[in-house]
Amino acid sequence: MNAWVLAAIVLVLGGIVPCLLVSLRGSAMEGLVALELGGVISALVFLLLAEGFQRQSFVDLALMLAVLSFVGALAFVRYVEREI
Amino acid sequence: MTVLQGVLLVLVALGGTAVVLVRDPLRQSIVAGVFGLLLGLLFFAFQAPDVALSQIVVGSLALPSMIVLTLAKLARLQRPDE
Amino acid sequence: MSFLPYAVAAWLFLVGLYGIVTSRHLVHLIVCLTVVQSSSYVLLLAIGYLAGAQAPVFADIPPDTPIVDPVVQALTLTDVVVEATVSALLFGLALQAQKRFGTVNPDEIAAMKG
Amino acid sequence: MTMRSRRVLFLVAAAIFGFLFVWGLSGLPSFGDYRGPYGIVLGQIVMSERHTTEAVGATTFDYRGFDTMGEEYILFAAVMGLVILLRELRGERTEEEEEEEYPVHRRRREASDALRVLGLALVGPLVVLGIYIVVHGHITPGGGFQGGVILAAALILVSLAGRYPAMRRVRPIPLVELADAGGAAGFVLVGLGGLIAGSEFLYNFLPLGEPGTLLSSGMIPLLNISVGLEVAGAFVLLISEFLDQQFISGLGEE
Repeated sequence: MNAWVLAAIVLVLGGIVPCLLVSLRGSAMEGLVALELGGVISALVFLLLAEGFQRQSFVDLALMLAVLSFVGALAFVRYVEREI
Repeated sequence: MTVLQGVLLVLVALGGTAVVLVRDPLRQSIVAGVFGLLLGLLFFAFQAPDVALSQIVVGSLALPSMIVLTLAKLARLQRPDE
Repeated sequence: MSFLPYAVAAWLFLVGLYGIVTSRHLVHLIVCLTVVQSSSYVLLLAIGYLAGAQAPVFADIPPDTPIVDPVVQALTLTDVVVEATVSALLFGLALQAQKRFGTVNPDEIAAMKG
Repeated sequence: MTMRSRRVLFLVAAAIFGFLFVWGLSGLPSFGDYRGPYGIVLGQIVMSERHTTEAVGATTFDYRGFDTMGEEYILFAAVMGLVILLRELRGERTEEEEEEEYPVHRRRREASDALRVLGLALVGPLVVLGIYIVVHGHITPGGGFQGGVILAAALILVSLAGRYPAMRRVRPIPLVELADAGGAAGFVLVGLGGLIAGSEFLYNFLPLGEPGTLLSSGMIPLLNISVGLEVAGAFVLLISEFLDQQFISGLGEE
Protein backbone atom coordinates (compact mmCIF):
# COMPACT_ATOMS: atom_id res chain seq x y z
CA MET A 1 0.00 0.00 0.00
CA ASN A 2 1.36 3.38 -0.92
CA ALA A 3 0.49 6.92 0.13
CA TRP A 4 -2.07 7.34 -2.66
CA VAL A 5 -4.06 4.30 -1.60
CA LEU A 6 -3.79 5.31 2.05
CA ALA A 7 -5.14 8.73 1.15
CA ALA A 8 -7.98 7.02 -0.74
CA ILE A 9 -8.89 4.93 2.32
CA VAL A 10 -8.85 7.99 4.54
CA LEU A 11 -11.04 9.85 2.06
CA VAL A 12 -13.53 6.97 1.88
CA LEU A 13 -13.79 6.70 5.66
CA GLY A 14 -13.77 10.41 6.34
CA GLY A 15 -15.77 11.53 3.30
CA ILE A 16 -18.16 8.91 1.99
CA VAL A 17 -19.17 7.37 5.33
CA PRO A 18 -20.55 10.70 6.62
CA CYS A 19 -22.40 11.11 3.31
CA LEU A 20 -23.98 7.69 3.82
CA LEU A 21 -24.99 8.61 7.36
CA VAL A 22 -26.52 11.93 6.30
CA SER A 23 -28.42 10.30 3.43
CA LEU A 24 -29.83 7.89 6.02
CA ARG A 25 -30.68 10.34 8.78
CA GLY A 26 -31.35 13.65 7.08
CA SER A 27 -34.26 14.90 5.01
CA ALA A 28 -34.49 14.13 1.31
CA MET A 29 -32.87 17.44 0.42
CA GLU A 30 -29.98 16.90 2.83
CA GLY A 31 -29.59 13.38 1.51
CA LEU A 32 -29.43 14.71 -2.02
CA VAL A 33 -26.66 17.14 -1.10
CA ALA A 34 -24.84 14.26 0.63
CA LEU A 35 -25.19 12.15 -2.51
CA GLU A 36 -23.73 14.95 -4.60
CA LEU A 37 -20.83 15.41 -2.22
CA GLY A 38 -20.36 11.63 -2.22
CA GLY A 39 -20.11 11.70 -6.02
CA VAL A 40 -17.44 14.39 -5.92
CA ILE A 41 -15.46 12.57 -3.22
CA SER A 42 -15.77 9.27 -5.10
CA ALA A 43 -14.36 10.93 -8.21
CA LEU A 44 -11.40 12.09 -6.11
CA VAL A 45 -10.98 8.58 -4.70
CA PHE A 46 -10.97 7.17 -8.23
CA LEU A 47 -8.21 9.63 -9.13
CA LEU A 48 -6.18 8.69 -6.07
CA LEU A 49 -6.60 4.97 -6.75
CA ALA A 50 -5.65 5.30 -10.42
CA GLU A 51 -2.49 6.99 -9.23
CA GLY A 52 -1.98 4.49 -6.42
CA PHE A 53 -2.35 1.47 -8.74
CA GLN A 54 0.01 3.23 -11.19
CA ARG A 55 -2.63 2.96 -13.91
CA GLN A 56 -3.07 6.54 -15.02
CA SER A 57 -5.24 5.51 -17.98
CA PHE A 58 -8.02 4.77 -15.48
CA VAL A 59 -8.62 8.44 -14.70
CA ASP A 60 -11.42 8.14 -17.30
CA LEU A 61 -13.56 6.72 -14.54
CA ALA A 62 -13.22 9.82 -12.39
CA LEU A 63 -14.10 12.00 -15.37
CA MET A 64 -17.19 9.95 -16.14
CA LEU A 65 -18.34 9.94 -12.54
CA ALA A 66 -17.90 13.69 -12.24
CA VAL A 67 -20.06 14.33 -15.30
CA LEU A 68 -22.66 11.65 -14.70
CA SER A 69 -23.26 12.43 -11.04
CA PHE A 70 -24.20 15.93 -12.14
CA VAL A 71 -26.73 14.63 -14.65
CA GLY A 72 -28.12 12.15 -12.15
CA ALA A 73 -28.44 14.85 -9.52
CA LEU A 74 -30.33 17.02 -11.99
CA ALA A 75 -32.90 14.25 -12.33
CA PHE A 76 -33.35 14.21 -8.56
CA VAL A 77 -33.51 17.98 -8.26
CA ARG A 78 -36.18 18.34 -10.91
CA TYR A 79 -38.28 15.84 -8.98
CA VAL A 80 -37.61 17.11 -5.49
CA GLU A 81 -38.34 20.72 -6.35
CA ARG A 82 -41.84 19.74 -7.36
CA GLU A 83 -42.65 17.19 -4.72
CA ILE A 84 -41.30 18.76 -1.57
CA MET B 1 -6.93 -8.97 0.63
CA THR B 2 -5.78 -5.40 0.85
CA VAL B 3 -6.96 -2.97 3.51
CA LEU B 4 -8.75 -0.94 0.83
CA GLN B 5 -10.78 -3.94 -0.31
CA GLY B 6 -11.64 -4.86 3.27
CA VAL B 7 -12.83 -1.35 4.12
CA LEU B 8 -14.91 -1.09 0.96
CA LEU B 9 -16.42 -4.57 1.42
CA VAL B 10 -17.59 -3.71 4.94
CA LEU B 11 -18.99 -0.40 3.72
CA VAL B 12 -20.82 -2.10 0.83
CA ALA B 13 -22.39 -4.56 3.26
CA LEU B 14 -23.49 -1.71 5.53
CA GLY B 15 -24.69 0.36 2.57
CA GLY B 16 -26.77 -2.52 1.21
CA THR B 17 -28.38 -2.96 4.60
CA ALA B 18 -29.11 0.75 4.76
CA VAL B 19 -30.75 0.71 1.32
CA VAL B 20 -33.10 -2.05 2.41
CA LEU B 21 -34.01 -0.49 5.74
CA VAL B 22 -34.98 2.96 4.44
CA ARG B 23 -38.70 2.70 3.70
CA ASP B 24 -39.51 5.95 1.92
CA PRO B 25 -38.82 5.32 -1.80
CA LEU B 26 -37.41 8.77 -2.60
CA ARG B 27 -34.95 8.74 0.30
CA GLN B 28 -34.18 5.12 -0.42
CA SER B 29 -33.21 5.99 -3.98
CA ILE B 30 -30.76 8.58 -2.62
CA VAL B 31 -29.21 6.02 -0.26
CA ALA B 32 -29.10 3.61 -3.21
CA GLY B 33 -27.09 6.26 -5.07
CA VAL B 34 -24.47 6.31 -2.31
CA PHE B 35 -24.51 2.49 -2.29
CA GLY B 36 -23.87 2.55 -6.05
CA LEU B 37 -20.86 4.81 -5.55
CA LEU B 38 -19.46 2.41 -2.95
CA LEU B 39 -20.00 -0.53 -5.30
CA GLY B 40 -18.17 1.29 -8.09
CA LEU B 41 -15.23 1.97 -5.79
CA LEU B 42 -15.22 -1.67 -4.65
CA PHE B 43 -15.10 -2.92 -8.23
CA PHE B 44 -12.21 -0.61 -8.96
CA ALA B 45 -10.42 -1.95 -5.90
CA PHE B 46 -11.07 -5.45 -7.30
CA GLN B 47 -9.14 -4.36 -10.42
CA ALA B 48 -12.26 -4.33 -12.58
CA PRO B 49 -12.36 -0.84 -14.14
CA ASP B 50 -14.83 -1.92 -16.84
CA VAL B 51 -17.36 -3.12 -14.34
CA ALA B 52 -16.76 -0.03 -12.19
CA LEU B 53 -17.53 2.13 -15.22
CA SER B 54 -20.77 0.24 -15.91
CA GLN B 55 -21.74 0.51 -12.26
CA ILE B 56 -21.11 4.26 -12.30
CA VAL B 57 -23.20 4.64 -15.45
CA VAL B 58 -26.08 2.53 -14.18
CA GLY B 59 -25.92 3.52 -10.51
CA SER B 60 -25.52 7.25 -10.86
CA LEU B 61 -27.57 7.88 -13.97
CA ALA B 62 -29.83 5.15 -15.32
CA LEU B 63 -31.36 3.88 -12.07
CA PRO B 64 -31.88 7.26 -10.35
CA SER B 65 -33.57 8.80 -13.38
CA MET B 66 -35.87 5.81 -13.78
CA ILE B 67 -36.74 5.77 -10.07
CA VAL B 68 -37.39 9.49 -9.97
CA LEU B 69 -39.55 9.48 -13.09
CA THR B 70 -41.52 6.49 -11.83
CA LEU B 71 -42.07 8.17 -8.46
CA ALA B 72 -43.18 11.39 -10.14
CA LYS B 73 -45.70 9.50 -12.25
CA LEU B 74 -46.89 7.45 -9.28
CA ALA B 75 -47.42 10.62 -7.25
CA ARG B 76 -49.52 12.01 -10.07
CA LEU B 77 -51.55 8.83 -10.43
CA GLN B 78 -52.15 8.64 -6.69
CA ARG B 79 -53.30 12.20 -6.24
CA PRO B 80 -56.97 11.66 -7.19
CA ASP B 81 -57.40 9.23 -4.30
CA GLU B 82 -56.42 11.78 -1.70
CA MET C 1 -10.49 -12.67 6.42
CA SER C 2 -10.03 -14.12 2.98
CA PHE C 3 -13.66 -15.21 2.87
CA LEU C 4 -15.01 -11.75 3.65
CA PRO C 5 -16.04 -11.05 -0.01
CA TYR C 6 -18.11 -14.21 -0.12
CA ALA C 7 -19.67 -13.37 3.22
CA VAL C 8 -20.54 -9.89 1.93
CA ALA C 9 -22.10 -11.43 -1.19
CA ALA C 10 -24.22 -13.77 0.94
CA TRP C 11 -25.20 -10.91 3.27
CA LEU C 12 -26.26 -8.63 0.41
CA PHE C 13 -28.36 -11.43 -1.06
CA LEU C 14 -30.12 -12.15 2.21
CA VAL C 15 -30.64 -8.55 3.24
CA GLY C 16 -32.00 -7.68 -0.20
CA LEU C 17 -34.34 -10.64 -0.03
CA TYR C 18 -35.50 -9.47 3.41
CA GLY C 19 -36.29 -6.09 1.89
CA ILE C 20 -38.29 -7.71 -0.90
CA VAL C 21 -40.26 -9.90 1.49
CA THR C 22 -41.18 -7.06 3.84
CA SER C 23 -41.59 -4.34 1.20
CA ARG C 24 -44.71 -2.20 1.20
CA HIS C 25 -43.98 -0.25 -1.98
CA LEU C 26 -43.19 -1.63 -5.43
CA VAL C 27 -40.45 0.93 -6.11
CA HIS C 28 -38.84 0.04 -2.80
CA LEU C 29 -39.09 -3.62 -3.79
CA ILE C 30 -37.34 -3.01 -7.12
CA VAL C 31 -34.48 -1.13 -5.44
CA CYS C 32 -34.13 -4.03 -2.99
CA LEU C 33 -33.92 -6.32 -6.01
CA THR C 34 -30.94 -4.31 -7.25
CA VAL C 35 -29.27 -4.96 -3.88
CA VAL C 36 -29.81 -8.69 -4.40
CA GLN C 37 -28.31 -8.39 -7.83
CA SER C 38 -25.30 -6.48 -6.55
CA SER C 39 -24.55 -9.56 -4.47
CA SER C 40 -23.90 -11.45 -7.69
CA TYR C 41 -21.40 -8.80 -8.87
CA VAL C 42 -19.45 -9.01 -5.64
CA LEU C 43 -19.43 -12.81 -5.80
CA LEU C 44 -18.32 -12.99 -9.44
CA LEU C 45 -15.57 -10.41 -9.09
CA ALA C 46 -14.34 -11.97 -5.86
CA ILE C 47 -14.01 -15.35 -7.58
CA GLY C 48 -11.95 -13.87 -10.40
CA TYR C 49 -9.62 -11.80 -8.25
CA LEU C 50 -5.96 -12.78 -8.17
CA ALA C 51 -3.91 -11.23 -5.39
CA GLY C 52 -1.32 -8.81 -6.72
CA ALA C 53 -2.56 -9.02 -10.31
CA GLN C 54 -3.33 -6.02 -12.49
CA ALA C 55 -6.59 -4.97 -14.11
CA PRO C 56 -7.01 -6.70 -17.50
CA VAL C 57 -6.10 -3.68 -19.62
CA PHE C 58 -2.73 -3.85 -21.33
CA ALA C 59 -2.73 -0.25 -22.54
CA ASP C 60 -0.05 0.79 -20.07
CA ILE C 61 1.44 -2.43 -18.71
CA PRO C 62 3.66 -5.06 -20.39
CA PRO C 63 1.74 -7.93 -22.06
CA ASP C 64 3.13 -10.59 -19.72
CA THR C 65 1.84 -9.03 -16.50
CA PRO C 66 -0.49 -11.32 -14.53
CA ILE C 67 -4.06 -10.04 -14.74
CA VAL C 68 -7.27 -10.77 -12.89
CA ASP C 69 -9.78 -12.95 -14.74
CA PRO C 70 -11.38 -11.06 -17.65
CA VAL C 71 -14.05 -13.75 -18.10
CA VAL C 72 -15.85 -13.07 -14.82
CA GLN C 73 -15.57 -9.35 -15.49
CA ALA C 74 -17.28 -9.82 -18.85
CA LEU C 75 -19.97 -11.86 -17.09
CA THR C 76 -20.42 -9.11 -14.52
CA LEU C 77 -20.74 -6.52 -17.28
CA THR C 78 -23.60 -8.53 -18.76
CA ASP C 79 -25.07 -8.75 -15.29
CA VAL C 80 -25.03 -4.97 -14.81
CA VAL C 81 -26.72 -4.39 -18.17
CA VAL C 82 -29.37 -6.97 -17.41
CA GLU C 83 -30.00 -5.36 -14.02
CA ALA C 84 -30.66 -2.01 -15.68
CA THR C 85 -33.06 -3.49 -18.23
CA VAL C 86 -34.88 -5.64 -15.70
CA SER C 87 -35.39 -2.66 -13.41
CA ALA C 88 -36.64 -0.57 -16.32
CA LEU C 89 -39.24 -3.19 -17.16
CA LEU C 90 -40.23 -3.55 -13.50
CA PHE C 91 -40.70 0.20 -13.11
CA GLY C 92 -43.02 0.08 -16.08
CA LEU C 93 -44.93 -2.76 -14.43
CA ALA C 94 -45.13 -0.78 -11.18
CA LEU C 95 -46.80 2.06 -13.08
CA GLN C 96 -49.23 -0.42 -14.59
CA ALA C 97 -49.96 -1.83 -11.13
CA GLN C 98 -50.83 1.65 -9.85
CA LYS C 99 -53.07 2.12 -12.85
CA ARG C 100 -54.86 -1.19 -12.58
CA PHE C 101 -55.09 -1.69 -8.84
CA GLY C 102 -54.80 1.87 -7.55
CA THR C 103 -51.95 0.98 -5.24
CA VAL C 104 -48.30 0.03 -5.30
CA ASN C 105 -48.42 -1.87 -2.05
CA PRO C 106 -47.81 -5.53 -2.92
CA ASP C 107 -50.02 -6.67 -0.03
CA GLU C 108 -53.01 -4.67 -1.20
CA ILE C 109 -52.51 -5.88 -4.75
CA ALA C 110 -52.49 -9.47 -3.50
CA ALA C 111 -55.60 -8.80 -1.42
CA MET C 112 -57.47 -7.41 -4.42
CA LYS C 113 -56.84 -10.50 -6.42
CA GLY C 114 -58.53 -12.42 -3.59
CA MET D 1 -50.34 -13.26 5.52
CA THR D 2 -49.46 -10.90 8.32
CA MET D 3 -46.14 -9.08 8.33
CA ARG D 4 -45.12 -10.94 11.46
CA SER D 5 -45.71 -14.45 10.12
CA ARG D 6 -44.07 -13.40 6.90
CA ARG D 7 -40.95 -12.30 8.77
CA VAL D 8 -40.82 -15.58 10.68
CA LEU D 9 -41.20 -17.56 7.48
CA PHE D 10 -38.48 -15.46 5.85
CA LEU D 11 -36.09 -15.96 8.75
CA VAL D 12 -36.52 -19.73 8.60
CA ALA D 13 -36.02 -19.77 4.84
CA ALA D 14 -33.09 -17.36 5.09
CA ALA D 15 -31.38 -19.51 7.70
CA ILE D 16 -31.66 -22.56 5.47
CA PHE D 17 -30.63 -20.65 2.39
CA GLY D 18 -27.75 -18.96 4.21
CA PHE D 19 -26.47 -22.33 5.36
CA LEU D 20 -26.64 -23.78 1.83
CA PHE D 21 -25.04 -20.64 0.37
CA VAL D 22 -22.12 -20.75 2.80
CA TRP D 23 -21.79 -24.49 2.26
CA GLY D 24 -21.69 -24.00 -1.50
CA LEU D 25 -19.15 -21.19 -1.27
CA SER D 26 -16.89 -23.14 1.06
CA GLY D 27 -15.70 -25.13 -1.95
CA LEU D 28 -14.34 -22.00 -3.63
CA PRO D 29 -10.66 -21.13 -3.41
CA SER D 30 -10.03 -18.41 -0.85
CA PHE D 31 -10.18 -14.81 -2.03
CA GLY D 32 -7.22 -13.70 -4.12
CA ASP D 33 -6.23 -17.27 -4.88
CA TYR D 34 -7.82 -17.57 -8.30
CA ARG D 35 -7.12 -20.80 -10.14
CA GLY D 36 -9.44 -20.64 -13.15
CA PRO D 37 -7.71 -21.64 -16.36
CA TYR D 38 -9.66 -19.49 -18.83
CA GLY D 39 -8.70 -16.14 -17.37
CA ILE D 40 -5.03 -17.04 -17.23
CA VAL D 41 -5.02 -18.34 -20.80
CA LEU D 42 -6.89 -15.27 -22.02
CA GLY D 43 -4.46 -12.98 -20.25
CA GLN D 44 -1.61 -14.60 -22.10
CA ILE D 45 -3.09 -14.78 -25.61
CA VAL D 46 -5.31 -11.74 -25.95
CA MET D 47 -2.52 -9.40 -27.01
CA SER D 48 -0.92 -11.72 -29.54
CA GLU D 49 -4.11 -13.28 -30.87
CA ARG D 50 -6.50 -10.31 -31.10
CA HIS D 51 -4.18 -7.29 -30.84
CA THR D 52 -6.51 -5.87 -28.20
CA THR D 53 -5.19 -4.10 -25.12
CA GLU D 54 -8.54 -4.53 -23.37
CA ALA D 55 -8.93 -8.14 -22.30
CA VAL D 56 -12.49 -7.61 -21.01
CA GLY D 57 -13.58 -6.04 -24.29
CA ALA D 58 -12.02 -8.89 -26.23
CA THR D 59 -13.80 -11.41 -24.02
CA THR D 60 -17.14 -9.65 -24.28
CA PHE D 61 -17.13 -9.02 -28.01
CA ASP D 62 -14.95 -11.75 -29.41
CA TYR D 63 -14.43 -14.83 -27.27
CA ARG D 64 -17.90 -14.54 -25.73
CA GLY D 65 -19.43 -12.57 -28.59
CA PHE D 66 -22.41 -14.86 -28.92
CA ASP D 67 -23.41 -14.32 -25.29
CA THR D 68 -23.14 -10.59 -25.72
CA MET D 69 -25.47 -10.82 -28.69
CA GLY D 70 -27.99 -12.50 -26.41
CA GLU D 71 -27.48 -9.74 -23.88
CA GLU D 72 -28.09 -7.08 -26.52
CA TYR D 73 -31.35 -8.72 -27.42
CA ILE D 74 -32.37 -8.87 -23.76
CA LEU D 75 -31.94 -5.10 -23.70
CA PHE D 76 -33.78 -4.76 -26.98
CA ALA D 77 -36.67 -6.95 -25.85
CA ALA D 78 -36.92 -5.24 -22.46
CA VAL D 79 -37.15 -1.80 -24.02
CA MET D 80 -39.74 -3.04 -26.49
CA GLY D 81 -41.72 -4.48 -23.60
CA LEU D 82 -41.50 -1.24 -21.67
CA VAL D 83 -42.58 0.84 -24.64
CA ILE D 84 -45.59 -1.40 -25.15
CA LEU D 85 -46.47 -1.32 -21.44
CA LEU D 86 -46.26 2.44 -21.17
CA ARG D 87 -47.96 3.13 -24.49
CA GLU D 88 -50.93 1.17 -23.26
CA LEU D 89 -50.90 3.29 -20.13
CA ARG D 90 -50.83 6.38 -22.27
CA GLY D 91 -53.90 5.24 -24.21
CA GLU D 92 -55.83 4.71 -21.00
CA ARG D 93 -54.87 8.08 -19.67
CA THR D 94 -56.02 10.04 -22.67
CA GLU D 95 -59.33 8.21 -22.76
CA GLU D 96 -60.09 9.38 -19.29
CA GLU D 97 -59.80 12.99 -20.33
CA GLU D 98 -58.37 14.37 -17.17
CA GLU D 99 -57.45 17.61 -18.79
CA GLU D 100 -59.17 19.77 -16.25
CA GLU D 101 -57.44 18.30 -13.22
CA TYR D 102 -54.46 19.79 -11.47
CA PRO D 103 -53.44 22.37 -14.01
CA VAL D 104 -51.21 24.04 -11.41
CA HIS D 105 -49.41 20.86 -10.57
CA ARG D 106 -48.88 20.07 -14.18
CA ARG D 107 -47.42 23.43 -15.01
CA ARG D 108 -43.87 22.39 -14.57
CA ARG D 109 -41.54 25.00 -13.25
CA GLU D 110 -38.89 26.00 -15.72
CA ALA D 111 -35.26 25.43 -14.91
CA SER D 112 -33.36 28.52 -13.79
CA ASP D 113 -31.17 30.22 -16.37
CA ALA D 114 -27.97 29.15 -14.64
CA LEU D 115 -29.06 25.53 -14.62
CA ARG D 116 -30.13 25.69 -18.22
CA VAL D 117 -26.87 27.23 -19.41
CA LEU D 118 -24.75 24.78 -17.44
CA GLY D 119 -26.83 21.82 -18.58
CA LEU D 120 -26.82 22.77 -22.22
CA ALA D 121 -23.10 23.58 -22.09
CA LEU D 122 -22.53 20.03 -20.87
CA VAL D 123 -24.38 18.41 -23.78
CA GLY D 124 -21.49 18.81 -26.21
CA PRO D 125 -18.80 17.46 -23.87
CA LEU D 126 -21.09 14.54 -22.97
CA VAL D 127 -21.50 13.59 -26.63
CA VAL D 128 -17.73 13.76 -27.15
CA LEU D 129 -17.13 11.73 -23.98
CA GLY D 130 -19.67 9.12 -25.05
CA ILE D 131 -18.14 8.73 -28.49
CA TYR D 132 -14.68 8.53 -26.93
CA ILE D 133 -15.75 5.77 -24.56
CA VAL D 134 -17.43 3.83 -27.39
CA VAL D 135 -14.60 3.95 -29.92
CA HIS D 136 -11.86 3.34 -27.36
CA GLY D 137 -13.66 0.28 -26.03
CA HIS D 138 -10.91 -2.01 -27.26
CA ILE D 139 -8.05 0.08 -25.84
CA THR D 140 -9.12 1.44 -22.45
CA PRO D 141 -11.94 0.50 -20.06
CA GLY D 142 -15.33 1.23 -21.49
CA GLY D 143 -17.16 0.17 -24.57
CA GLY D 144 -20.48 0.19 -26.30
CA PHE D 145 -22.69 -0.09 -23.27
CA GLN D 146 -21.10 2.56 -21.07
CA GLY D 147 -20.58 4.98 -23.95
CA GLY D 148 -24.09 4.39 -25.23
CA VAL D 149 -25.63 5.34 -21.91
CA ILE D 150 -23.56 8.54 -21.87
CA LEU D 151 -24.73 9.43 -25.36
CA ALA D 152 -28.29 8.86 -24.20
CA ALA D 153 -27.58 11.01 -21.13
CA ALA D 154 -26.63 13.89 -23.40
CA LEU D 155 -30.10 13.86 -24.94
CA ILE D 156 -31.81 13.36 -21.60
CA LEU D 157 -29.87 16.31 -20.21
CA VAL D 158 -31.60 18.54 -22.72
CA SER D 159 -34.91 17.73 -21.12
CA LEU D 160 -33.65 17.92 -17.55
CA ALA D 161 -31.86 21.22 -17.91
CA GLY D 162 -34.10 22.75 -20.52
CA ARG D 163 -37.72 22.20 -21.25
CA TYR D 164 -39.62 19.15 -22.29
CA PRO D 165 -40.60 20.57 -25.70
CA ALA D 166 -36.92 21.14 -26.40
CA MET D 167 -36.30 17.51 -25.58
CA ARG D 168 -38.99 16.49 -28.02
CA ARG D 169 -37.31 18.45 -30.76
CA VAL D 170 -33.88 16.90 -30.29
CA ARG D 171 -35.10 13.34 -30.12
CA PRO D 172 -36.77 12.39 -33.33
CA ILE D 173 -38.29 9.11 -32.22
CA PRO D 174 -38.04 7.33 -35.59
CA LEU D 175 -34.31 8.11 -35.68
CA VAL D 176 -33.85 6.86 -32.12
CA GLU D 177 -35.73 3.69 -32.94
CA LEU D 178 -33.61 3.32 -36.04
CA ALA D 179 -30.44 3.62 -33.94
CA ASP D 180 -31.80 1.04 -31.52
CA ALA D 181 -32.78 -1.46 -34.20
CA GLY D 182 -29.84 -0.67 -36.46
CA GLY D 183 -27.37 -1.23 -33.65
CA ALA D 184 -28.96 -4.54 -32.80
CA ALA D 185 -28.94 -5.59 -36.45
CA GLY D 186 -25.39 -4.33 -36.90
CA PHE D 187 -24.13 -6.77 -34.30
CA VAL D 188 -25.59 -9.70 -36.24
CA LEU D 189 -24.38 -8.33 -39.58
CA VAL D 190 -20.82 -8.01 -38.28
CA GLY D 191 -21.18 -11.56 -36.97
CA LEU D 192 -22.34 -12.74 -40.40
CA GLY D 193 -19.16 -11.22 -41.83
CA GLY D 194 -17.32 -14.10 -40.20
CA LEU D 195 -19.48 -16.55 -42.13
CA ILE D 196 -18.86 -14.72 -45.38
CA ALA D 197 -15.12 -14.81 -44.69
CA GLY D 198 -15.44 -18.58 -44.67
CA SER D 199 -15.41 -19.25 -40.96
CA GLU D 200 -17.92 -19.43 -38.13
CA PHE D 201 -20.41 -16.82 -36.89
CA LEU D 202 -18.74 -13.88 -35.08
CA TYR D 203 -15.31 -14.97 -36.28
CA ASN D 204 -12.95 -11.99 -36.13
CA PHE D 205 -12.45 -11.64 -39.87
CA LEU D 206 -11.07 -8.12 -40.15
CA PRO D 207 -7.35 -7.20 -40.23
CA LEU D 208 -6.09 -6.91 -36.65
CA GLY D 209 -3.83 -3.86 -36.94
CA GLU D 210 -1.40 -2.44 -34.42
CA PRO D 211 -2.35 -3.11 -30.76
CA GLY D 212 -3.33 0.00 -28.84
CA THR D 213 -4.37 2.03 -31.87
CA LEU D 214 -7.88 3.04 -32.82
CA LEU D 215 -7.98 0.80 -35.90
CA SER D 216 -7.01 -2.47 -34.30
CA SER D 217 -8.60 -5.65 -32.93
CA GLY D 218 -10.51 -6.41 -36.12
CA MET D 219 -14.27 -6.36 -35.64
CA ILE D 220 -14.30 -5.47 -31.92
CA PRO D 221 -14.56 -1.68 -32.51
CA LEU D 222 -17.36 -2.28 -35.01
CA LEU D 223 -19.26 -4.36 -32.48
CA ASN D 224 -18.64 -1.68 -29.86
CA ILE D 225 -20.09 0.96 -32.14
CA SER D 226 -23.16 -1.10 -32.97
CA VAL D 227 -23.75 -1.84 -29.29
CA GLY D 228 -23.20 1.84 -28.50
CA LEU D 229 -25.84 2.84 -31.05
CA GLU D 230 -28.26 0.27 -29.76
CA VAL D 231 -27.81 1.18 -26.11
CA ALA D 232 -28.02 4.91 -26.78
CA GLY D 233 -31.21 4.41 -28.77
CA ALA D 234 -32.65 2.06 -26.20
CA PHE D 235 -32.00 4.35 -23.25
CA VAL D 236 -33.31 7.47 -24.97
CA LEU D 237 -36.44 5.53 -25.88
CA LEU D 238 -36.74 4.20 -22.35
CA ILE D 239 -36.29 7.50 -20.54
CA SER D 240 -38.44 9.41 -22.99
CA GLU D 241 -41.24 6.90 -22.48
CA PHE D 242 -41.01 7.63 -18.75
CA LEU D 243 -40.81 11.37 -19.47
CA ASP D 244 -43.82 11.22 -21.77
CA GLN D 245 -45.71 9.69 -18.89
CA GLN D 246 -45.25 12.91 -16.96
CA PHE D 247 -46.98 14.89 -19.68
CA ILE D 248 -49.62 12.45 -20.79
CA SER D 249 -52.56 14.72 -20.32
CA GLY D 250 -50.34 17.76 -20.25
CA LEU D 251 -51.77 21.15 -21.01
CA GLY D 252 -50.22 23.89 -23.04
CA GLU D 253 -46.69 22.67 -22.57
CA GLU D 254 -46.11 22.02 -26.20
